[in-house]
This record gives sequence, structure tokens and C-alpha cells, in this order.
Amino acid sequence: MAKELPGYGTINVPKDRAVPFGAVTPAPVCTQDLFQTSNWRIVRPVKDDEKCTRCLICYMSCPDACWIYQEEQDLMEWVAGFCKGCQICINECPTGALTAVAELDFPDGVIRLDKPF
Amino acid sequence: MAKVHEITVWTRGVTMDKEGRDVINIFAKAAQMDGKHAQAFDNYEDLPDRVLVTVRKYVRLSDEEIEHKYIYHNENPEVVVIVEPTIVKGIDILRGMKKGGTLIINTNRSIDDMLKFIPNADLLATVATVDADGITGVRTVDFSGSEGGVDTSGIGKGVAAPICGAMARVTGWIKKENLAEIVGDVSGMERGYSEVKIKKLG
Amino acid sequence: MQAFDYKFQQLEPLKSFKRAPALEVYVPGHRTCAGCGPALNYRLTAKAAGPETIFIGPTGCMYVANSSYLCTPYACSWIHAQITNGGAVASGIEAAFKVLARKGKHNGSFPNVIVMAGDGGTVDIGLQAMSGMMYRNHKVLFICYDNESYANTGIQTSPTTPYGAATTFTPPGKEIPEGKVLFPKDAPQLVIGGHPAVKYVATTTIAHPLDLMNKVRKALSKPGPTFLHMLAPCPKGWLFDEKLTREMAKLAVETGMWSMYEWEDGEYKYTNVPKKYKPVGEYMKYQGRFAHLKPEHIAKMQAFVDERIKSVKEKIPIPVPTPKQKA
Amino acid sequence: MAKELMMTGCRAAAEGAKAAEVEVICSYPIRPYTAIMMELAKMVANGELNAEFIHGEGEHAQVSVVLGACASGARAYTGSSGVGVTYAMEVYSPMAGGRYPAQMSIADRTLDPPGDFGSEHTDAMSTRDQGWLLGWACSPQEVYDNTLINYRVGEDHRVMLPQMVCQDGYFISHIPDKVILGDQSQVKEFLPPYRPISPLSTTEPVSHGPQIRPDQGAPMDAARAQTFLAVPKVIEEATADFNRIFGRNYDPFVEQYKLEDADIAFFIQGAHSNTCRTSVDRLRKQGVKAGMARLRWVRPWPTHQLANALGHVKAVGVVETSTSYGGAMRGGNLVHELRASLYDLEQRPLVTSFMAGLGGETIWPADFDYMAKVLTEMVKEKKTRNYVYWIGM
Repeated sequence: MAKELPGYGTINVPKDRAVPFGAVTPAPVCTQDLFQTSNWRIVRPVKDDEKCTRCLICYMSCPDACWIYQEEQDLMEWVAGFCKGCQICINECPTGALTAVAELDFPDGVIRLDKPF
Repeated sequence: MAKVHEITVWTRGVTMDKEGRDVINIFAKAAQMDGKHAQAFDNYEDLPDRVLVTVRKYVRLSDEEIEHKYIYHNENPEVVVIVEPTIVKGIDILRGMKKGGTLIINTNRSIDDMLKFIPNADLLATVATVDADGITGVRTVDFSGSEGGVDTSGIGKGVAAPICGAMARVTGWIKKENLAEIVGDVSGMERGYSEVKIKKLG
Repeated sequence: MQAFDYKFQQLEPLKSFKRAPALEVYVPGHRTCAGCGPALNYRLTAKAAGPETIFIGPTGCMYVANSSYLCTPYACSWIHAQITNGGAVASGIEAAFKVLARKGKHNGSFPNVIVMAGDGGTVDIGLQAMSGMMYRNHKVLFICYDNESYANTGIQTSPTTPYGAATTFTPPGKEIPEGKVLFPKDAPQLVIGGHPAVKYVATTTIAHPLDLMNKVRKALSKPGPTFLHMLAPCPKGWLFDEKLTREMAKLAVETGMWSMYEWEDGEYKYTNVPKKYKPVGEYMKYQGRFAHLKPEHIAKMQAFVDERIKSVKEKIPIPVPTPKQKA
Repeated sequence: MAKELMMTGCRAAAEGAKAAEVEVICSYPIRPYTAIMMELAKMVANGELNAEFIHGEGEHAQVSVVLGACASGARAYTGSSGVGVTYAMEVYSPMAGGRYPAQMSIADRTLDPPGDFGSEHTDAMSTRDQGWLLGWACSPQEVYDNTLINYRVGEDHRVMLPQMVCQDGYFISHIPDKVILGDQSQVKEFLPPYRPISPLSTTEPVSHGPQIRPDQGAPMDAARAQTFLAVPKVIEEATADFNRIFGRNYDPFVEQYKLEDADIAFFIQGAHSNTCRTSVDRLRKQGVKAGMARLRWVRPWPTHQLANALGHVKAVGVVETSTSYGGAMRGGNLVHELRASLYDLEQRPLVTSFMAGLGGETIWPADFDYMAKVLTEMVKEKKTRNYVYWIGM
């Protein structure tokens, strides 16, 4: 048994490919910023503050929590970064305060996500 | 290794997924009718698709047998096809493209309007638009052909037909006559072929 | 065993939308469909339960679409379970917190332990684990977000898929024109019928947010196992326009396709019972999954629903007539 | 005070779990491991052990329950036998991948069909590629000891892996033998409390087990493979500490019995090693230079240690109590890995496989005599005539 036996080699996971131990990740706080979904949108809801009664139905209808009631200003705030444009809020608004406008009509909101989700 | 042309089709989940799938399947079939070697497949990571999420479909095309078939992505697409135009706002659709590429968009908006949303348009030699929704207005939804199944509702009955017509004209890689044998909506395909607007960039 | 104060959370009912906690515990940034019913369901549940909650997520859309690529939307603790074992993993978590509390290793309030399972993870492959958990009297809220199919794998039939629905495993064809020929399992009745430890079961829909949140809070305030069955329409699987998600849930209640009730300590309490039920066709016409049905199939569905409505009416106590006062 | 008692392997496993102060226990009845849970149930009912005792609705639930408990920061314990072990198959990989160091005590039983209560190692051996630590004891004493050693190794932050502590059904699980139970102060010195890494918590919320892309899979697998490279050192440390604190004399990986000058050797694991040991003595008296290598860990497999222990021997007979139908040598599972471990030696021993003790059959001293005869002939002929011999068939 003079010959030396082979070893098991070494394993080096490249830093940029490392995954968390046991695939456990910290929970997000307010939004999952690694997963913006504004690029799902074909239309965006545009609100009319005059017609809006702050009934909060849009807030309670959004699967993506994209309507927030700002108590101090007494205004509804739309979350542009995550709205997928499903139009549930527009469909549910009892006063017709929301309208669907084509996303391409707006110059803003251009993002270049690295990973297309 | 044989030269492989990569075509990436961007569409949206569920509502336009079948149309995107039709585009790649029709294109590959038409190429195969000319004896070319072609591979058409969904991006596996994009499955299962969700309503309105951006999803990718790929064609790989070669004059010779494609040697390496097992890839997940088209890394360097020469041609990018956009089935739903809003996608240009949210994704770097030209990612991996080498200079001199081609972009084809299904829209009734002007080419210059669309280019405003594409900061890296200098990669492009050709941009084309076709108003496929205006031509047919049909978007088939059928899950039977997803996940490697076979579409029971046929192929090329909606916006995919004019888009493929436009692709034949712009790329020159497939023949209109072959398309006519494949698609359900032949007149839509022919209108796409003749009505596509093409702009050559400096 | 000696009584021990585990510091279970008591959650007061919410009076209005404005009184609902502003904190989002299921945050935006997930890969669920635009207009996803189950996502709204998750959001409202998490909001009602609050941050001191542990969610168990058996495999399904609410696992795969939510936790894609190591990004998750759960601002509270969450753990993946297999589609088979949501109830069992939850049992282990609940038991661990109990023993850790007894040993002084966990000193805060007892977490709300919630299993958020799809219909497959509840009444199909997950039924055994759920039933075991309920039988053993774990303080766990088991929620079935019912989108009436295996949606994550591309819309295959599940035991709650309604009769006549087209799915990729029940495609309508010449031999089988109606697509799905079986009638669905009744999840809450399965729970009520055989689990004496369960004292609270309720049904609700995503179109009734205050009702949903209050049922979550009531269920979490019980000391033992509870079950909520929530209708969460699926725009992809049911093939309707994604803006109609809430509309579908409302129509389900208005046509009798879905009944809203609470079952508490053996007593039924029905809410949102329409004065006159709409025909089921009103509900089915919006949904592509029923588009292939012939009138005789719709009639068969109507008969099934009529039968169910009859039992609803039997369970609603008849108000005792008060004699008219003479003028 | 440490005390010596007569007890079965089942009772010894329960005593080990009690000494480890396990916090969540999940049971489901199946022979022959059931008595482990019966004993623990009594301890909990009597208030000797402050734990949650959960009646799982099946083995799949058992492993799921301890997964949840372990993820929440509790020391968790379960067990099974035979088809119970294979029924839980789905959950083994999430358990290891999530790095949940719970323990499962196995008393082996033959897989169906037909129902056979006898011991065969195939039940637990069939989980060997799921990422758990896996090893066999050869006495009730070693069952007790392995219970503590496995928790210590599995919960080490360099490891964080679930463990299967195996014993032969009936032979170990049901036949009483002398067991020295440790004093609780010894246990405390040896086994620190379980310190979870990022457990489920209400104050520091975490997500356990989100989806990944295919390109994130390889790094995860690599990280686990890396961990298995680190495990042997942890096992060595733990065994040394255990020997020191409890006054035992374990080789961490391979018990080497009269191997130094052996011409032929038996390679074996579990209960039958006791018959093998006395057979070695008997054979030695007859002038046959026999020895024995007894495997203590199947995962991680001690490749180098086995090469060192057996390299000089002329012929090795692998005494198998598991099946691998249609496998390379048409024998059991151990022979493949042993042959692979010896492959790189300049002078390799001849290796054959003895299928013995299957279905729980007794392996008789005479069987070892026969095996020794086969091995001696192999040495004489300088070749392996058959890959496998079915003993008694």
C-alpha cells in the first residue's frame, strides 16, 4: 500500500453563484425589491382624485398591494413598481374614478430588469 | 460547429402565450420544409406562465444538424420578435444581441415611437412593425400545447399568422409559400407579409 | 398535563377597511398571475394575521409563483412544505413552539401557525396530513385557497374542480363532451364531519375582504385547530378576463356555486345568502373552462347546485314569526 | 451516576433520546422499532421527559413533523422500520437540503412482500443517497451511544444534517444486553443544546426553502457535498470526546478486529458482527488468520479508512444483509462501495460478496466457517471465482 490514495478534491462555489445555507433567506420588509413586476403591465390605472371617495375598495382588491391610503394627505397612492395591470381596481371602483390608459402612452416607468421574470 | 441563428420571441403569459408558441412552431416548421434544421421551444424557466408575465420562446435555425441542443436560453439572438409591444418598456429585449440585429414588433404605433423605449437600439440594423392585432384581432388561448404537448386547437389562427408573415419578409429565412401550408389564417399571414413596415437603421 | 399559558394571540374583529392593519405581511413582488385570486387571498389573510405568524406553504402556485428564485414575498416567517405534508409540518412547528415555551426558550406570544394550501394540498394529496393535524388538536389554522385545479402545473383537475370544467387532464372530446364528469369534494364538510377537535370552520371568498379577514382573526383566536375554505378564482385556470377575479367570486355566491357560512361549536351561520339565486349559467358564461358545455350539462350543474342550496336553506334557522300588533 | 442495566436496543434508543432531552417526538407504530416509541411515551406520560409526543398519521408525517419542529428550533426525534422507512421517502431530501438535524432511529425490517418482521438493512440503505448521516450499531450499548454521537455530529454547525441511527430488528432491538447509561452530567458535557441557524421566528422572520432556478441547483448541491467532506473530522472529534467522557473505545469509522496480520477478512455492519467476531476467534484457533472490519458509518463512507484497514488483507468477504437486485456484483449494497474504496490500491485484496442474514435469517457460526473456506480458496487460487455467494442457498 505504498501508493497514495486519491483525495476528494476541493469544491469551491464561485462567490457570485453562492446560495444561502439551507436555502434560508431573510424575509422582505415592505416590498420584494428583487422582483419588480411593473413590466407585466399593458395598461395602468389612472385615478381621478375628484371622483375618488377613498372607499378603499381598490386597496382591498389588489393582489399586489398596489393601492395605499395616505392618511395625512387623504389620498390614494398607486405603487407603480409592482402594479401588474390586472385592472381589478378599475373594474371594482364604484365611482368610476379609475381609468385604464395604455402604458406605452407614458414615457416614464422604463426599467431594464436583469432577469426577466 | 455549424452556424446557428437564434430567434427570440417575447410574449406574455396565458393571454398571448399560445400565439408566441405558434410563432416559433410555425417558423421552425416552415424552415424544416426547406430542409433546414430548426429547434423551437419554450423557455423552461418561464413555465408555468402567469397571466401577463413576460415569457420567452426560442427558435434555433441552421443549415446543418444542430450539434448542441440542450440549452435553456438563446444567448445571442439575431432576431427578436415582440408579440406584445409594451414589453419593450420593461425588459432589455436586445440583451446578448450582436451589432446588426433585427427587431420585429407587433404594434400599430410608429417605429420611431417604439425606438424611444429602446436605449440600445444602436445594436439594430433593421426594425419592423406589423399590426397583427389590427389584422386579425384573434388571440387563441390553449394550454394543451404547453409543457411539450400538442396544440389541439390548431396552429396559426391568431396574431401569430401575420407576425410569421412579417418575419418571412424581414428575415428572408423562410418562404411565404411554406407558411401558407402551415398556418390556419392564410390571408392574415399574407397581410402581415405585405403590410409589415421596415426601417433600416444606420 | 398541567395547564400552561402559551400566550396565544387574541385578535379583535375589524370593523371597517380603514381599521384593517396597514401593515402588509404579504408584500408586492411575486410571480403570481396579474389578477391572481389566491394572491389576494394570501395578502388579506397575512394582513389579518399580522407579522407574528408562521406560514406553511405546501407546493402549489402559492409556493412556486411566490418564492421564485430565492425571492419571497412573506414578511413573516414562512416555510415550504411538500404538497403532501402541510398539516404535518405545521404540527411539528406548533409542537416545537409549545415545548420551547414550556422550557422558557421561547418567551414571546405564540405565533399564529397557518397552513396556506391549495385544493390539492388540502383535499387530495394533502388530506391525510391535514386530517392528522386536526385530529391531534394542534393550534393551527388550515386554509384551503381553492382555485379549483392544480393550477401551478398547467391546470389539471383536482377534487374541487367543478363538474363540466375543461382542464388539461379533463379535455372535452367526442367521447367525453363535458370534460370533467365528476362532482367535487366538499372540503369543509370533510373537516366538520370527522374532526371533533375542530370547533370552527368557515367559508369565504376574496370578494368579501372584511368577512375573510375577520374569519381569519376569529379562527386564529381559537385554542385549537380551525379550517377556512376560501374561494380564490384563477384567471388562468378558469379562463376569464383577469379584471373579473372578484366578480367571479361574487357571482359564485350569487348563483349558489359557493355558500358563505361559519360553523362554530356545531352551529351553522350562513351569510350573504341571496334572496333569489341567479342561474349558474350567469356564472359559467364568463369562464372559458365551461365554454364547451351544452345546455344539458349546464342543467346538470344547476340540479347539483339546487340540491346544495336546499341543504343551505335547511340549516338556516327559520325566524319565529312575531304576531302583528293590532293598530 | 452512570448505571449498568440489561435492556433491548429499543429501550437503549429511547434512553439515548431521553438523555439528549429531545423536545418533539413523532411516533407511528410498526414492528420492530415500535418499542422505542412505547418507552418514550411512558417517559413523557410520567413527566420524566418534557417533550411533545405526537402520534403521526404515518411515517411520511413523522418525518414531516420533525422537519417542522427542527426548523422551529426544537430537538426532534422519530423512527421507523421496513416499509415505514420507505413510505417517508419524499421527505428525506427536503430534510437534508433544509439542513434540519433531526434524528430518526431505525430498527431494520425486511421490505414487503410478503410481510416479514425479520431484519434486513435494505430499508435504511435505500435512503443512503438522500443526504442523511447513516450508520449501524452492533449492540444496545452502541445504539444508546450512537444516539448521542449522532445528535452531536448532526447539530454541529459545520454539519447540520439529519441522522439515521440504525440497529438490526430483533437481534439488537429485542434481545436485552448490558447497557451503561451515562450520567446526565456526562451527557451535558458531551452534547451541547441544539442551536438552530435561522429558525422560524416571530422576531427575525425568514423564508425556508424557496424555489430556485436550475443554475442555482448546482451550487446548492456543491455546498452539501462540501459539507460531507467536513463531516469525517467532526465525527472524529465527537467520537474522541465520547470515548473520553464515557470511557468507551470506539474507532470513529471502522472497528478493526484482529486485522493486523489477517489473510482473510469479513467486512460487515450491524448485529451479525458479534457472531462474526467470535467466529474470527474460533477460526484463529483453527489456524486461519481471519479478521473483521465492522463499518460504523455508511454516510459518510470512510473510503480511506477502509483502504488502510483492509489494504494488506488477501481476500475480503462482504457480509451483506441488504439487496441490490441487478447491481454490479449481483449482491448487496456494501460490496460496490468497498470494491470502489480498494480500487486505487497498488495491491488490491480479492473481494466477494456473501448474501447472508436476508429476511432476518440467523447467520450461524458455521456460515462464517463456510465463508472463511471460500475466502481461503480465493487466496489459494489468487482469484475471485464469483462476485457473490448466497449463504445456505
